[in-house]
Amino acid sequence: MDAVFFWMFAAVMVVASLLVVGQRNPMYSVLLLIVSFAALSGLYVLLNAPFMAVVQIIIYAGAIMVLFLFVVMLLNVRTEEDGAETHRPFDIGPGPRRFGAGLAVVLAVQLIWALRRIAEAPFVPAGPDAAAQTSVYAIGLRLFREYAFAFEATSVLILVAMVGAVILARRDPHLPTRKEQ
Amino acid sequence: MDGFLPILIMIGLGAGFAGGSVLLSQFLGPSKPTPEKSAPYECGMPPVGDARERQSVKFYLVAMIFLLFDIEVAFLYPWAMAFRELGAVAYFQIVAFFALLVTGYIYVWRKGIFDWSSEVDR
Amino acid sequence: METPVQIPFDAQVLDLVREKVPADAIEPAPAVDMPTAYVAREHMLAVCETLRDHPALQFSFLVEITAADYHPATPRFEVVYHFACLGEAFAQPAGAAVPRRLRLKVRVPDNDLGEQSLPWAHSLTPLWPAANWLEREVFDLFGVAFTGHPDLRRILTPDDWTGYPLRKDYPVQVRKDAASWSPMQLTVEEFAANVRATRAASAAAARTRVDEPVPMRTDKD
Amino acid sequence: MSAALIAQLVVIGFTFFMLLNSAAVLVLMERKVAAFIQQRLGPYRVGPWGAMQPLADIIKLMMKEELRPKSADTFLFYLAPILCATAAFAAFAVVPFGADTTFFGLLDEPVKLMATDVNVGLLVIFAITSMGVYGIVLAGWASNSKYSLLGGLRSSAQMISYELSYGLSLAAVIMLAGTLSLREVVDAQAGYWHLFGVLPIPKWYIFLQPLGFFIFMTAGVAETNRAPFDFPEAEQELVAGYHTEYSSMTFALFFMAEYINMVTVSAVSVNLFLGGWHGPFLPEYLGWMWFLLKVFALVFFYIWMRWTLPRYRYDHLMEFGWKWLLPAATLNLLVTAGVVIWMGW
Amino acid sequence: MGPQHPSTHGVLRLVLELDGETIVGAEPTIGFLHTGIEKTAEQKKWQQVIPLVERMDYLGAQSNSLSFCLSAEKLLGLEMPDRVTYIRVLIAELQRLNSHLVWLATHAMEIGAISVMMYAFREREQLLNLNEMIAGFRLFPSYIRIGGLREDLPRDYKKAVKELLDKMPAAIDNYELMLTKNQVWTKRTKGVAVLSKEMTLALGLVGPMARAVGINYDVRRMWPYLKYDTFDFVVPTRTAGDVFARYQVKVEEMRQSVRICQQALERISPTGVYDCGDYRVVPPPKDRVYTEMEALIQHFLIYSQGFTVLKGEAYVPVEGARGEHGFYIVSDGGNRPVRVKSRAPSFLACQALPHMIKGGLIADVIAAIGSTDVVMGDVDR
Amino acid sequence: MLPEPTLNTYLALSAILFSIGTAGVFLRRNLITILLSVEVMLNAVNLTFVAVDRFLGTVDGQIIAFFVMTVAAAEAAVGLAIIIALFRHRESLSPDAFISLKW
Amino acid sequence: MTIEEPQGSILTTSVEKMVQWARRSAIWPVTFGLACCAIEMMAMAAGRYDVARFGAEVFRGSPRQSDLMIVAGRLSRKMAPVLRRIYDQMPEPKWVISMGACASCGGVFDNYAIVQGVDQIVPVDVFVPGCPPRPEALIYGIVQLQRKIDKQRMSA
Repeated sequence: MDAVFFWMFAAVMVVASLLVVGQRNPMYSVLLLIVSFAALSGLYVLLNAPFMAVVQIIIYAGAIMVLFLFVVMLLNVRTEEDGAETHRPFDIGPGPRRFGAGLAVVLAVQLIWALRRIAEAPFVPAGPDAAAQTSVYAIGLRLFREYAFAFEATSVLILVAMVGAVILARRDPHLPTRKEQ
Repeated sequence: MDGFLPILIMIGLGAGFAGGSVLLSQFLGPSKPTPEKSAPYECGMPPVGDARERQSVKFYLVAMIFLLFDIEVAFLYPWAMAFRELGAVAYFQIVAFFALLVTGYIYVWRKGIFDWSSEVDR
Repeated sequence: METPVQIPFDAQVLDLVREKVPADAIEPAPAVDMPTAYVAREHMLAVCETLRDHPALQFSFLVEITAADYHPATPRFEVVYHFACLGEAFAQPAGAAVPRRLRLKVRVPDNDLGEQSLPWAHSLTPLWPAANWLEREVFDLFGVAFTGHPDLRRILTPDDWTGYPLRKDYPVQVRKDAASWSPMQLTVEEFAANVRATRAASAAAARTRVDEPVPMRTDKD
Repeated sequence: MSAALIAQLVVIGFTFFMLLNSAAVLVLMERKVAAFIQQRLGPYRVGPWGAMQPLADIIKLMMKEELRPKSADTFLFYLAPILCATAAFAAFAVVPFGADTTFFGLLDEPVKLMATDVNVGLLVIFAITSMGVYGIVLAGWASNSKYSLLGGLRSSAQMISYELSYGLSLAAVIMLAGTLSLREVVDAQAGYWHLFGVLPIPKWYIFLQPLGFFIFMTAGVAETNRAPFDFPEAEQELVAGYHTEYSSMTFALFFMAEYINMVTVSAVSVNLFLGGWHGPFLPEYLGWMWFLLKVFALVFFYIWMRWTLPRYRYDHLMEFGWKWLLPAATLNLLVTAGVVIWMGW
Repeated sequence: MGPQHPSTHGVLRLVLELDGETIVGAEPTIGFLHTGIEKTAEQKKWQQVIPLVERMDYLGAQSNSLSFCLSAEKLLGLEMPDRVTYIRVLIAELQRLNSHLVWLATHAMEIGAISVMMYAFREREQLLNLNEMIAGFRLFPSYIRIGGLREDLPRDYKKAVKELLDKMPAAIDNYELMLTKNQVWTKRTKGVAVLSKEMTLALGLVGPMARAVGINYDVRRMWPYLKYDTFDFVVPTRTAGDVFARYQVKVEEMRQSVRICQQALERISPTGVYDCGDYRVVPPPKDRVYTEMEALIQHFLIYSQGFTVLKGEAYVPVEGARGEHGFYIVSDGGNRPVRVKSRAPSFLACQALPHMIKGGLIADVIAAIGSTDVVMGDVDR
Repeated sequence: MLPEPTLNTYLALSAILFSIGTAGVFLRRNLITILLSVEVMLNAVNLTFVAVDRFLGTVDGQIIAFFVMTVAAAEAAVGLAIIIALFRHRESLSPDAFISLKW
Repeated sequence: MTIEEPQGSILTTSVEKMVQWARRSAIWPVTFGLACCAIEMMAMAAGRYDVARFGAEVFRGSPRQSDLMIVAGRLSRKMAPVLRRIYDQMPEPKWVISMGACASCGGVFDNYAIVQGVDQIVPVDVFVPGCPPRPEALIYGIVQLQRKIDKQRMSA
């Protein structure tokens, strides 16, 4: 049963991610990424991490993607830039870019190759510690003990992000935009 | 995780019902499209321009602040589950965490992001 | 039923107005309800300015602008203005004037500038913003053009209407196609241009604070 | 297939159909209550006491022509209402509506009266609610009409603004109950306190968390886009908001989603704050009656509010959410935590 | 931003220029209800004009006919007996009450308080019942005629009015209970669509709009007609000039109207004349028509040719529900008017809309339109 | 029957996703899509963490993944703000439009 | 839908009956008030007359969601195209009630500005006379419309 769901979610995820990258309409890109995240959340459930699964939905799909969606709507970019790319979404452009894309493929091949070399490592069946693993309680304990400092540091990150985003996104009243120039 | 299967079933039922009824209505209802019908509704006026004009950046700012606070809320849940065990230390941890966030909150407030009617930020 | 008492024109008003304009520019014409006078078309703006701003008059309330068509007669049209002074309710800082009402009329001949021309009068919009639509309505229904009006367009009838319905030679019923109507009275560009112009004007006014004289145009545009 | 599994499936199916029915019942209830408040009669011609009115509505909508603006994005245009309705249905999956039952001894093992009991149940509700935003945003975007777009953006901004307070007031209850499963939250509310040793007060969290309850309800009203926070649907300003362009069944789905969300929010708050199915006089296996009663009381409150209060202006609404509700929810949480730690509740 | 809802407040259309949600420019488009009443009135005999003018400002129908009749009577030089005058006062004030109720209903509904609308309509139905009693017609009774009234007050009319008047103060309290201290309501109305005192008068706004900025001008006080100077009432004023001030002024006016009605009711004698008795304008009583030749002829003339009105022009303002309202009429001495022009307060209020809403939010537009209480029939005529 | 997933399967899936994300970053000429591709990469990494976590029977991986999400959120907030700011000046979302450090 | 096959006929007629019943029981009007009659239309929705009894109180702002257009009041030539457009944007099946003398035939306003009868612009199902008609009359008009809907065959 789990296997069926795994392959289903994995397939959805890969296809959706591919389409995210391949879509010309950013609106659809964002929506497909949400689909991909939903599938990932399913995988987390299979991995005995229900808390991660819901947090994935709450934060990633429910908040980050809303932000993306709003930006797409605000900027009103329906499709990608005019010109050549409207005809060729995968424009293998100038040298560095082509090189980078090549590297990505190499990376994938390399990783999979490496994985094939090491021994198959089946999951231990859900033992007595599995319950502890799925519990939010355990996560809470560990998060606020061992990772207390990282947690506090996060708040600094959030603060900086908030201030930075506000400063960047607000229109400087003294600077005219390009449209008005 | 069998517990999540019913949620999936529920989603399936909901989507199936919704999609099915939309399909059924497509099939059952009459269909006489005219150019007027397929124009967007503008209170009886011919539509002017494209609706997808650029919107206020305020929406972005609100979504951004929501996102950052949402993380705070997400961090709260493990804490809320475990804080009896963790005790006062964790309480002060979370207070410190909040304090920084509140700093940002006050900054954002002072910048007038929550004042929807203000003239700035468009 | 006796003949109603005719109310004569207010002597004080007459004197004060005649300080500013030639004596023959204003000619009292008794009426049953309130003091009434004919004013020469050229002097209307000056008369109104006095009426509004003189501390003893303070006719700061423009009640109504309308017109009447006396078709076969010449001059054919009369543009009728009603004013009121509200006394204590709305007084200049120096003090209040006596509350009273006043009617002024302007005789407007038809075709005085050639066969196809519209009859015209001076616009009061620079003095009272309220005059804007009132004059547009008169223009729409009687075809009296107001020179100096910022935005003289049809207001009640559709934009592509022909003729001026309230003229006596206009039929009561015209069989017209109901769909003869364009979507907007002005295009988006015109509207934006209007807004820009208003904004620029108010900005300029705020900068200079110089009361420029109202541009008077004798020919209609 | 074991009897327990069948029972589980029966419960799921039952939940689904009850949700469908409750939407219909609520439509009628809304119209009747509105009529009552306004000293009218309300529908009474269609079926006895107007009872068939929702059925007539839905059949009529089903048989109506489906319109889609030419400039709209076809796929998203149809996806949006389906998303909305699906999210509404799915959220109820983890909401229990009665004590465990063996169906009068029919089963060996008692079955839980909820579609599923997961150990992160509350978070699932929170997660699914946050997905409901997409239906609305997409409806606005896909219609490609000014009213819809602005309506959609506003609705979604409103929903996310209130979601924070929603989540924070949930957290306060979690702290008290020490669990994320709604069923266990309800069970924690069984029994009574005895004031002065005699006066029994049910152990409901509303007495410990009055502010939390208020915040939760307010945020819930805003989440469901109901009056006085129904700005997105304010007909006077934006015609009909994000669903201006929707007709026939797609429109009905939005409508239905709104009512189901209302039921969900009421049910969740009954479970969180009002002791779920616990109540005096009735044996445990009839607890669902108490549950129903409480849910309907809350729903009635919703409807009552809608027909009594004027509508908030959008900026006031946002300011209220951010400047009052969010700080209040945070404070409530911190105070609760402090009390729990130092006074040992 | 495209055209606004043509079906919000009648058929007004506003083209808004928006910057985000803030309005930087507005252009009202009117004329969607242009009915050509003024043209039609020129084709009708004097008495026949009354039903037409009642359909202009369809919420204040009888204040239309009242001001038209007063102007025509001015031209004719008719003096009304006291009883007619007081009945007219009663009718006019009931009409004001009626109009304000509809205003309150629609205004509240547009801001979202739907139940207030239902309550206001409940009281209004009783007012309409009174109309039905006097004329068998709910909205446009055409009861006030040139030369007096159409017929005497029906039996029990005064009793019915009294019953209603006793109920009204409590009902008004009830509306206020739902709105005045309601946070949502005050937030949406206070400080919204403010006009300065100077701008208000320069735009020709009088009536409740002007009284809300502190211009204490009421035609009933300053140029009393219908012996309003003998009545005891207060002209409410506020100084804020926002939507809430207009709301307060109007609600207070409703209370004052009730007071005036009560006084008028006391002064109306149970029996007596109901017209001016000048048989050149009003038909002679039936018993004389049946018995006297001259009366018969006069009756016939009035109903076939109508009466003539002396040459001249007249404008008699009255205080309508929306401000100074009056008819400028011109007669050439014939049996039909040459020109009938209504001074429409709604028309000017409509013109003032852009000035009021500039710098506000879209949501304020609705509150602003509602507070001006424009009646499109009055605007477009 | 489909093969049971093992840790390696998860890691391979993660690798594939990561490569898709990388390719997206390099190939696309739309700043928003590039950011989206970065999100895909981050999620691939998260999957690794959680899978290994499951393998080891601990919760540390989940916590790290949680932190990654936080960083992703901050990144999205600031990144999109930069995009908005850039878009205002150039009316374009193509990275090629922003070649100078100052304008 | 032929009558030859008895079984199919029974099925289709009962389905048809149900659809007719649903349609006539849930007539949602579009808010389209023009003049004086609009006030009476509002009165019809208010407590004393309460059109909600017939399930027709759901006034929708968007024509997309409504079935009935009540043309309440005089229709000027300037408004006529707007009316037509809103009518066009309503989904099938849709009905029109012409409320009042002015909408039906121009009424007292036989002049240049008013369309002499709204049936020149849109097809009208029920004319309700009166100036303005009483709310009872309008409700009667709606009941007449319900009868009409009862007789309408489903478009196959």
